[in-house]
Amino acid sequence: MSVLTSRLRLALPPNTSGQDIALAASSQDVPSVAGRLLRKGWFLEDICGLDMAEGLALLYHFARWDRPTRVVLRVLLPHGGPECPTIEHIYPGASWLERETSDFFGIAFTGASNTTPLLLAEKLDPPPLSRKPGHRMSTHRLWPLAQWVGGANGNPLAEDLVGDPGVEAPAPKDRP
Amino acid sequence: MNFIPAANPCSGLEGDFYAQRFALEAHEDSLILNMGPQHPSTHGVLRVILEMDGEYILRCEPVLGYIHRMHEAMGQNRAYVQYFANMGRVDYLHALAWNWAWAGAVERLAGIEVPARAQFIRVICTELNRINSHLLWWGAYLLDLGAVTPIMYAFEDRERIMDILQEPTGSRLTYSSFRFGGVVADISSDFVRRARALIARMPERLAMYHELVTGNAILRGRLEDVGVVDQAMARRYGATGPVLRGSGVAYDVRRAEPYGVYDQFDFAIPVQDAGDSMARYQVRMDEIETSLAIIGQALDGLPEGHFMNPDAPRGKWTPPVGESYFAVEGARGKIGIYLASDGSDTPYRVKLRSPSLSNLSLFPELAKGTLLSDAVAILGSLDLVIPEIDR
Amino acid sequence: MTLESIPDELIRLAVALVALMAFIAANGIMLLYVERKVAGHVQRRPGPFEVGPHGLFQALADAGKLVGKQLSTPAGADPLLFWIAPLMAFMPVPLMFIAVPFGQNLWGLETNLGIVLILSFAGFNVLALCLAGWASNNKWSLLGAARAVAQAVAYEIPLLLSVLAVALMTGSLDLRVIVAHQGGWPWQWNVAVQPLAFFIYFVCSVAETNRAPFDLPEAESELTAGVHTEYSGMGNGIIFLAEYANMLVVSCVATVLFLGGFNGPILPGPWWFLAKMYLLVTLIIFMRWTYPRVRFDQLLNLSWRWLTPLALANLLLTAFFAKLWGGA
Amino acid sequence: MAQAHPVVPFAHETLPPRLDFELPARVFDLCRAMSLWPMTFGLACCAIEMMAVTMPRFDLARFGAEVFRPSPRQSDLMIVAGTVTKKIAPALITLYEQMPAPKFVLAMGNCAISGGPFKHPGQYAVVEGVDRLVPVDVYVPGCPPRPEALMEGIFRLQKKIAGKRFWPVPALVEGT
Repeated sequence: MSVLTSRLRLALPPNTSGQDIALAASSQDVPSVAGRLLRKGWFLEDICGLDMAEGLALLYHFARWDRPTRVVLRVLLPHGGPECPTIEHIYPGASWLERETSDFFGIAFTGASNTTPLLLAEKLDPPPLSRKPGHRMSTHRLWPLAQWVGGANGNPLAEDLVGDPGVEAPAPKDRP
Repeated sequence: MNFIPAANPCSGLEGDFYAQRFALEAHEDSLILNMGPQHPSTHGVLRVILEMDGEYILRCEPVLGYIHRMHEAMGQNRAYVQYFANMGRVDYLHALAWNWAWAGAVERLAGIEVPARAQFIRVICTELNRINSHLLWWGAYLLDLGAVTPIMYAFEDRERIMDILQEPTGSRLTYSSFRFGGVVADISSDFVRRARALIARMPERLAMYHELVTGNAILRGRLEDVGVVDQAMARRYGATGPVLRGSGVAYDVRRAEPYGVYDQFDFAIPVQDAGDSMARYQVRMDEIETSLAIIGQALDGLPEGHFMNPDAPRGKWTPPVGESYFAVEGARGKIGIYLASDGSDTPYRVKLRSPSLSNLSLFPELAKGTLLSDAVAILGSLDLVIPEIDR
Repeated sequence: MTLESIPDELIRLAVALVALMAFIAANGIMLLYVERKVAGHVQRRPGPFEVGPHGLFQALADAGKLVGKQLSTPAGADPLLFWIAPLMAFMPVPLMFIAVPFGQNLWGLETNLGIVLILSFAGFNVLALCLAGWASNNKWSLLGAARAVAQAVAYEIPLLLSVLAVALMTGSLDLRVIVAHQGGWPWQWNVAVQPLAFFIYFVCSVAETNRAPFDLPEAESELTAGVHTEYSGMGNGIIFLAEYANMLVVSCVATVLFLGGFNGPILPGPWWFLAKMYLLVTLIIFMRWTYPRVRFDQLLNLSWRWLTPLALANLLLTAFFAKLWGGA
Repeated sequence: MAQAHPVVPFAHETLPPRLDFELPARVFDLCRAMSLWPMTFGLACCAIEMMAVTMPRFDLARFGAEVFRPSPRQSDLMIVAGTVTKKIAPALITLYEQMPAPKFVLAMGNCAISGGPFKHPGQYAVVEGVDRLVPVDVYVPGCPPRPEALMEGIFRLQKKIAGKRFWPVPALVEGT
């Protein structure tokens, strides 16, 4: 798990964004980060796709019941054949959010039990929310403060998130 | 005009694409039933495919998207202020909460100040709208349970509230009356008088509702211990709003993450511990009282001043580059809007977090093993607005 | 062959049947209006109002429209059974009425087994619903039919037991004898002696006629329209008519068995009979617009766990006291 | 309709009536006009106003049109109350086909008339007007139309069926 922690990068978005902390992870770490957040009592608010110049960004927003904080987990996927492991075995509510993102951005969620279109009648090509290559924004513009700090850097929330190694996330259940 | 992927003729299974996929996993001798998209108790065009063993539900799968109206796609090609019109139509029952979420997201991004009077007007109107939404839910839920009359009573009060809300919003249902930095119109003394009259009248009405309906033995038999949501389940599915509060978690965005001027009011968050449909029923009924209390305090403390920030942007306008997330408490739960701006006059990305979607995702697990009638009771108790789910 | 050679009984029967058909049809139309009007007033609105004075012609317009609608047989349905079902729901109804004494000497058929006749013909209703549900080739209809059968079986037993209590007390199955056994004033009615039997009978009869809160076979919010989902035009109209007619029958029987039939002071008998009958009908209509629907298992539990044992106990007590005092 | 709609899946073949008597036909038309049973088919926002019209303040029951039937087989009038998406379109056509003749369609609200606010270049989900799917008898504009407007729409339909308007025309009140 400490390996995972070293792979995670943290950023502190500005106060105006409504997000307290941003975690950047590679797509294969998403289930383990999500599993850790669930054990720490976070719930998944939504999954938001974002078509950026560098790739398709996935934003997982997590919030808590007991205090007003919001964590965003940012994953950047390549434009060609975007794939991300599913977290529906951790947060079953994520299943629909993933299917919806898959509808809108054409992201494939590997290991998902159901990959039929959720909101659309059929898969559209190009996906409806993807942008034309010339109209995409750079991640450096949207997240200029993304001077990634590797560790917690004294931030109590970050300490809480990355400090405790926790237990490895449960493996996806075998499906019939 | 065949929009649905054609059924595979070789599979020998009935129905369209979704039903066939569902039927592949069906048990022998079970009945595959399509509830919806046109069904009286799916409140619009939700479709649920059920696998039934007699009256018992073995498995079910909601099929969404029958009223997908491209709100997020439209977010990318509307001017910022134009998007208020969409906000009135995402959740038409609590449109003002969505208005507020959108206004809040943009105000947070661009750092627009909202005058105190405007904040109070927002609170009053949103809470009136919330009462309206809960009243409609109450009536429609009982309609699902076979009691036809309560909805008529609920609409009597709804019409009164709509009359009051028409003045500051100019609309009966699909309000889009908030603007960045304020609201479109001030409220008059007449509005205040009528709102006070409503507050004075509603407790009496609520007492009547409870007397007529809540204590009814048949109703209690239908709702108690039906569709129990525990806290771990609520967390895994991201349930919010009355569904979560019915499971004993006092999580209300108005208190947990105060926005606007909600931190100035003294109100109780209704919580029930049972987690069943009756608990959710009770929470919503109690929330009407909470909203009345908030409106009363807001009317008492209504400050003088502008109803609109004079420096607020109007028309086509470009906010700074950046992102913001704004959450408000809607009648159905936590509404969240994620906004990313690239500095042009249209948003780069708008993501709408719909509480109904998360709450409905509980349904397949809740409905498993229940009777068909229970499934209707559970579906109703989640208080769904289908266009909000499909967006 | 002269007119005199036809037996009087047969003429009486034919006249009675024709009159009863007219009575039922008129009542069906009127009850449709009354139901919507009662619903309106329960719900604080006028109800049908503009079509004719106070909306009096509303039900006529509905009937005219239903007659003029296209009749469609769904694909895959059994056309014969599909169209026999509504007729089977309606046809037994006039036969049930012929044994009912509406007044002194006002009945269609003299029989000393009147109550048996009514109850046996009442069984046709459930058969009709079952056929309708099965023949429609619609899953919702099928579920409705299954509910109808289970419900009818469950509620027929306490209903029969409660009727039997009255029959034991009176010592006759002849409706006229049962009426004659009672007096004109409420304390002389059977309901005063057998309140429990009356209560059980009334609950069961509401369930037997599939009226709310026991309207599970057509539970609108669950099964769309249940057994008659696929019926259009007059097919639906006849099922409606049969429902109202059944409501009338159970109210008639309740009046005869428990409310003194046509006995009453001052006014002539038939008026009293109709007044009592319509009172019960209005009560049933009122219940529909007041209560939520019960769940299916609760419905069956109510019958098997409560009504049937209670009815049995009531019957035993009645038998005991009847033996003690030598019966009627 | 100014716009030409190329796709009309219902080419109605109208056969001459086998028996045609003036008086019974008029009586039947009158009955039909006075007993329009709508189908419970709410799609979106307009459905709430469709409900409101049967409620105590407006009470459509006064005109005999409050009997909302859940089954298309028993309904005479389909009030298309809300946005028709491409996904619901096949179901809508099926429902229309299941209604027994004579049947009427009322397009309630701008979405059902033309796609309303959701009609924009590049839209991928909405059918731009229900009259592309089924023949429409009366259009009631508004977003959503007020209940009074829906009632007026039903009166117009009654006029269309029976050839005569039965109820007084409301006077326009100045300054409101």
